[in-house]
Amino acid sequence: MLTYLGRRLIASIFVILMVAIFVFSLLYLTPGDPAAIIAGDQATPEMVARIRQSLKLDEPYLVRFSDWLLQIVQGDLGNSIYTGQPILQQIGLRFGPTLSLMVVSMTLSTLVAIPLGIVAAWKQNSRVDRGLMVFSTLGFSIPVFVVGYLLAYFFGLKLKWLPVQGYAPLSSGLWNWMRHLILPSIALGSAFIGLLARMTRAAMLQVLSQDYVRTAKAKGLGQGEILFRHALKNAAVPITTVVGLGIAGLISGAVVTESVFALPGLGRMTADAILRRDYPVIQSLILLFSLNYLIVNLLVDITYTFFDPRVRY
Amino acid sequence: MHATHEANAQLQPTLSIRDLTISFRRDGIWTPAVQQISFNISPGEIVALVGESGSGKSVTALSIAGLLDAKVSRVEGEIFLGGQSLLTLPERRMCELRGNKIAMIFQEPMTSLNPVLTIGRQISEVLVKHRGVSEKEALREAERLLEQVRIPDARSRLTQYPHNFSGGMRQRVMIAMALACRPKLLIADEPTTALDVTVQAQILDLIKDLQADGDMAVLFITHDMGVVAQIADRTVVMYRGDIVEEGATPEIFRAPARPYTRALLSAVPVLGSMADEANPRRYPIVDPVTGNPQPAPPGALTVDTRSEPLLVVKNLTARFDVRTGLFGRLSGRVHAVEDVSFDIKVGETLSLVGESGCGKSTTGRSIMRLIEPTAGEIRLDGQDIGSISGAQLRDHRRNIQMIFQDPFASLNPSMRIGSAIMEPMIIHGRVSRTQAHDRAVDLLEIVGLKRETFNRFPHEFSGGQRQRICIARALALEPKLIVADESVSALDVSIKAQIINLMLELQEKLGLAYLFISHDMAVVERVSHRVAVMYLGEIVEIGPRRAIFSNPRHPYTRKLLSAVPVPDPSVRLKSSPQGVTEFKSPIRSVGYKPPVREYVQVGDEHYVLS
Amino acid sequence: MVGANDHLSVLPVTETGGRRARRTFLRHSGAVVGGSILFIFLTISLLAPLLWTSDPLSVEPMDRLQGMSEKHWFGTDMHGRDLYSRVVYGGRVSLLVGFSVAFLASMIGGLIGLFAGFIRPLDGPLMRVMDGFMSIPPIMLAIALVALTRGSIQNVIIAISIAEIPRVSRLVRGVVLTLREQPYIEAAISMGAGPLRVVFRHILPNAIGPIVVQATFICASAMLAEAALSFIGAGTPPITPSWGNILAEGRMLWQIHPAMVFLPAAALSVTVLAVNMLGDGLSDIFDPRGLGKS
Amino acid sequence: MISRRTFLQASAAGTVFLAAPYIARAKGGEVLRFIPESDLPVLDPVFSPVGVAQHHGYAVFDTLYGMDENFKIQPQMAQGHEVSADGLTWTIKLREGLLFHDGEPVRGRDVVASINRWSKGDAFGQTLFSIVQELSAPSDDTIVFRLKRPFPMLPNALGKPTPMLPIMPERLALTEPSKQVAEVIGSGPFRFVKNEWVSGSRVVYERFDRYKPRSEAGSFTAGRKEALVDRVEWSIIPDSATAASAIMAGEVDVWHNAQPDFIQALETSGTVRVEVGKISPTTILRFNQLQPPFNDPKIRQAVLPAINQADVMIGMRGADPSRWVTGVGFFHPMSPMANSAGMDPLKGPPDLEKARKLLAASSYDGRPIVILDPVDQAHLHGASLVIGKMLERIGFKVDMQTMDWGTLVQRRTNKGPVQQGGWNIFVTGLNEMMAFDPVANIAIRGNGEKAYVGWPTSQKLEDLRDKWIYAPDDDARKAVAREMQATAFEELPYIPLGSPGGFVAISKKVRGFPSEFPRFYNVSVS
Repeated sequence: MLTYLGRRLIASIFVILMVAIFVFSLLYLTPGDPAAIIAGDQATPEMVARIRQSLKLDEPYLVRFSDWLLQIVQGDLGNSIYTGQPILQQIGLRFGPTLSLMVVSMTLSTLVAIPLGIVAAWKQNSRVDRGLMVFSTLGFSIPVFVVGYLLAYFFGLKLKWLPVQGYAPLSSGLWNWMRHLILPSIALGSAFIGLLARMTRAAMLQVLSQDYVRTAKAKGLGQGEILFRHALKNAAVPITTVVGLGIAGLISGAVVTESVFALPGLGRMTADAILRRDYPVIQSLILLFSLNYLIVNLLVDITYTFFDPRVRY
Repeated sequence: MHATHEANAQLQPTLSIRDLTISFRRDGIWTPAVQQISFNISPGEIVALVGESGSGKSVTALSIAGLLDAKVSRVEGEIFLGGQSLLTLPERRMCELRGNKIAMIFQEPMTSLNPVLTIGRQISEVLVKHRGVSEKEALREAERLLEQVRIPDARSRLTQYPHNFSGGMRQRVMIAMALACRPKLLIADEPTTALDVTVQAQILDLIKDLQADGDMAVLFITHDMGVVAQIADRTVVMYRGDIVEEGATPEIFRAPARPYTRALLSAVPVLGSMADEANPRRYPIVDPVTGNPQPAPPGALTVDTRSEPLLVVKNLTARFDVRTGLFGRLSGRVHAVEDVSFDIKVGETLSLVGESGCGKSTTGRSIMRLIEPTAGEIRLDGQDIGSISGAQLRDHRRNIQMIFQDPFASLNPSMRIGSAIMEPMIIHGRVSRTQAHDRAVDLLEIVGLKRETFNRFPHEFSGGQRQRICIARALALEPKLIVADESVSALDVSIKAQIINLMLELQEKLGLAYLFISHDMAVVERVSHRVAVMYLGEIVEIGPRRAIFSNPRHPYTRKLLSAVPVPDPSVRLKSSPQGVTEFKSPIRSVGYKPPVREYVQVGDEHYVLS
Repeated sequence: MVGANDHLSVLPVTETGGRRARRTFLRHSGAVVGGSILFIFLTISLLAPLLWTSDPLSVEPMDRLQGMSEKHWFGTDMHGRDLYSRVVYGGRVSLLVGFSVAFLASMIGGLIGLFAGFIRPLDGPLMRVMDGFMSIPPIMLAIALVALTRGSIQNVIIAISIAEIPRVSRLVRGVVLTLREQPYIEAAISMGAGPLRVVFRHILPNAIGPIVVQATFICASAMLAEAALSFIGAGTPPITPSWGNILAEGRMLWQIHPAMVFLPAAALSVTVLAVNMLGDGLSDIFDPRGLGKS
Repeated sequence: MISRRTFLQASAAGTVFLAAPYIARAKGGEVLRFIPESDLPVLDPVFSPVGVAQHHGYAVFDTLYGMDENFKIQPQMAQGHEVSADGLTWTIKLREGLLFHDGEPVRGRDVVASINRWSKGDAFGQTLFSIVQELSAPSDDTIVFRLKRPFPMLPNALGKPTPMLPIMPERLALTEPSKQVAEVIGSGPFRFVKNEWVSGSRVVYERFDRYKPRSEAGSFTAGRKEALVDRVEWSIIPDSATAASAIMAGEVDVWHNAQPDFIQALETSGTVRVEVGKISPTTILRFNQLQPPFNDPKIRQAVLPAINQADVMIGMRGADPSRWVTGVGFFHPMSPMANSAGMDPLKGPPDLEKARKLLAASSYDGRPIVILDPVDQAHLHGASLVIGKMLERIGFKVDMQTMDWGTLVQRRTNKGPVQQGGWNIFVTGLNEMMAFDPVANIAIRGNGEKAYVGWPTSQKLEDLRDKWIYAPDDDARKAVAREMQATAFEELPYIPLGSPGGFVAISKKVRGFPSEFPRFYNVSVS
């Protein structure tokens, strides 16, 4: 196992480095001047020049890139051009909402999608199957923010069951925390449920056509035992792979959901940073998301050993 | 053992099937697969259900156990298990019978066990389900069952997973699982087809011993007449959904009444039947409808002994590295082929025979340069083809072609068969497109297919027809040598005979040389001039076919020949004493130096490894 | 000659591959429904000028945010532009983005996948690069590319394609690796076929199925991505209407003027649903093993 | 890899998200929950003149002088001032008992350092300090200006609302203006709560109990400034639909710069009232006067008759006239300096015929003119579309280039020709107080390359500006303003397009919240 981790670590470092180079060069080569944005609309040219100079925006590419890389290695992500605050501390403050949103929407969608997929596979080509699949494809087809607005309008404004926007941290009470996350998680999860249900169905169908399922039937086992004890454990590997890949997609959805429900998360922070050309923040956040993606997929690969004894690292 | 079961015959039969009809729905139209068949099995009796693919034997077995998909299949008629009608039972009651009163074992041991559950769990769950015993008790019983099916140190194997077991071992686990609840009826659907001949013999013995203890009835489904002869008390012959003949096995073999049965028996290669034949000889083809045999012309001498040998292989070695660890450190090597040497003359057929994993395929693929051999010299027609590469290697490929085992996967599904045959000619660009087209049409006819099928796709042909197309493709470049890697083992008996006849005929007409790779001794006896027996990557014995088959000198060769089931009920092999032979793997440590081997000459061109 | 008397196993010669595909397609109701809805939207977009539409760009500040009326069937948006014309013309950009992203991503992703799958030494580095792209959340990548270059339809298409390429290349690589082991590839090699011929004559035709299936799913997700980008403010320039940017522009007012949001949203969702159902249909025909669904 | 210290800091910060920033909510006491018009990136009103930074500034910092509703300058932290006979020496005494949030008393040298820091960035400050001989703090409660020539507008400079002159402790005021101050310590009625600040999401202020308000009645930024609520919480909600739902659901109390289209929905909800700000921004059409065609005044003049301020306002805010003001000149109608000089072309319906004739007669050669159109700023985008169509009607070839605001702000600094990414026209807005007097209005300047983008050159406008500054009294200043507007209508540094109303949605529970230029003192929540 350790050797496998070692190899994956080396590969991940290479990937992160490549992402860093890509993002840095992308930002370096593009128009848009953060100093002008900070100075605001009515600033005079000298004011803009002064800010630009103080942010060292005019130095050559290699100098800025090596400075930044050196900083990263020492764990100092530098300061945001726009707010001047240390980025690491900013991330610390806005980490909570995104993590909570991801966790809740991920659990919600897996708890809904996987049984959906199993039932659809079990009753293949029946009306139930086709109905479930069209429903899940529908969830997949409606833009996340339209779902968000509808939910906020009916459950927030009209029925007042749940708050329309805002975030309350875990420390302010579990229900208070949960209350603010239900609607955004449903909105964000709606896209992922469709994908995960369809993939679960495909994986289960593949497994149910295997010989050992026929052997299980020949042993007189009931549908339940066959589906959950024999089939699901074999389908677990492809399903967890989709969950791993889904993380990147979820973060994208989070950007939109955080805007609609005004959650102070990293998704919105990245979108704002990009629109405001806040280079250090963009770079740090995209690196963070890449690291997160690699870690999640590493964990997913490790779970394979629990599901499938043949997988040895 | 026979006396008792005669007595039981008058008693109520364990299984009785009356007017069973099974049909399947495809695109809305129902097509019958089995029409009004009836037969009985009495307690303690082994009945063989034999027939070629498409005869409906497997479907019949599945219908008895109620495993057919209700949405696409329809089962009419009656099936009685000890007086109880099965077809009228609701699914819930049927579940109680399956694994309890009726048990089944299947053909593919490698995929019939759940890869992610332990062996102990998969056996004990039957007992927990049908006998309501506790998990612990069930596991203890499972251990006893494993010992009963002769699996060594059963206790430690309980917690292991299927991938830690060999094919033979897994089939034993399947049997243990089936017999856990002492079923009244055991249905065995081609249980030994996928196994090596030595392992097959042990499994057949095991089934006979276990069945002899109690009065369990066995329905044994197979297409191998040799197995039928070895194991079945009575035989039922099926052809295209009907029962053409039924009776005690000895009568069926001695005097087959129906023409199809005769055709079937004549197509079965009987070991030793070529003892007095000098050259390979084609099978006598019996017309299944009329039943009159069409005698095969005598085997012509095709070997050109005067000129230099066509293919010379010296000290061929092929090893695969096994890498583990952080930086892929070398931790061992698979010695697939070890210091193999032989040669083939023009027009001669040399067979490489041995059990799976003995290195025969690797040898063939090394000669074809589909894999890079570690060492050794390969010369074809005097030219060294072992070390050339790139364009030179591609150009040389004209002289040596290959036919593969699986007819369904050796043709590009998205390419019409005409262009598949023309492909080699176009690649080498020797001839114009129209010339290639005409030659392809001729080749189609040479291999016995109609020219109108030129523009059809592979999925529209049967297994036998596809193998003919592959042969046509192999002949396109007029090769001197064809490597046939298990090219007939995936075919039905009668089709196998026709393809063999085609290959022999082509050898006579075109002077082709064959390197025939197979695990089926009877077919090897039919086609080869010389035979090389391989075991764990080495040739243990090589010599003329008659010498090898009539007086085998190496113990492994003798063991191999003795395990082949003889399609004659009177010649029943006594159960082999060695019991269970676990397959030894050719993986060696990094520094392993194979011992230098000596070959002793024991006859004209007949050598044995000392 | 040995008579072809292997009548024992001659199967009735069924219809050719093409007809078989069409028959399964027609039987798959989802695909038929999906295909026809998509066809309807395609024709509507193409025939936009003829469908009583007025200039979708003409600004009439006076009649801003009007409801349904004789002159404006769907009412007007916040700049007084006719909403009916904008939704009809909007289809053009959305479908253009969808199909061109699907095409671009499949071509480039396909090539990368082919080379990674077939040329062993290239596999490691190429896949690490793809991992890199895949680890960046698609919308971030798109926002960064679009916001930092001038907002235009081409840039949106390029941005979304770059975000989709890794997915295709991973799929194609998987398909090539499985096809490589097939005997007919070994047969081609043993005939003396060079690597290029093996890849493009033997592997690619059999990999087309899963690629086409994946392309339909990418087309669907590209249209959604375009809407999400417009929502964030980095999508196609609102001057030329697309369902995405009409939706995004009108989102603030949906409680007051729901038509502005629900009409484009309905059009977008139904089309995306249609494309997904078409994808399911194609998948049953071309790609029974469901490889294209990743 | 990551140094231990930063790692601990990060993990500490990580756990913080679980606890600290939101604990205050549990403390109870009246809370005013406010949605600002945009995110508050900068906490230092001197570093950036942007609106939200000024609103933040007035909550946390106090000023020497303030401006009342009638735009008169009144003493705030200053007790009063004496001016020497020759008008060259100003002595300003501070009120006693003024304390900073960190408990330190406010001393003269803090005020001097604050004024020095402010003067480097502010236009009015730079003009003032060009004639300041010396600024000193002889004692803790007095500061003395010694000028080279009389400067009657001194209190106006120190007391004008935007950009404000925040008084902060000397140790902070010594930070040079191009860097933000490290801490937010002022002497205003509210204290900034740093550990609850989440940039881009939440800003929190608490009442500063030891603040001494003046006795006079509160009026704009002058007089009594009392914190009537315990806490003020800004929550930044970028999405207007969500903001509207939030205030209607009672989750928020005030929504500044509410989206006009929501007004009808907000009012029908019954829990919210919407007020229109009297002092509202002015929308202007800015020419690039370095590049053809608008470097030729005749072509600029040709555009003037075609302008219909009502059309542009409808394009921005919709047809309801209560949402905007037209007939706006170079000075906002509310400003004392407003006058009717040169306003005739803007009165009455636009004269497209005259414009076409003037254009045909001019040197315009038909080349396309580039309009920068910021699509992510809905109101400016609407105005640009109207202007584009109007210019096409009178014969211009128009190339509308759409982009996001970030790109526009950068593109407009390009002085080059259109082929190398230059521009001709863009529409923007001067914030509330800018169009009030010639000094605050940076767009009316004529100092060429050093002026605000567009770079008009007009020595006459520059001289009139100085004349206004040194004018002895209000009447003199009004006369100069009239002359300035007449000249501006000839030189056309820009064309005023009207004044779109700023809206504030206020929950009925809140009393005393101003309808423009948000201030949090003298506001109570029932």
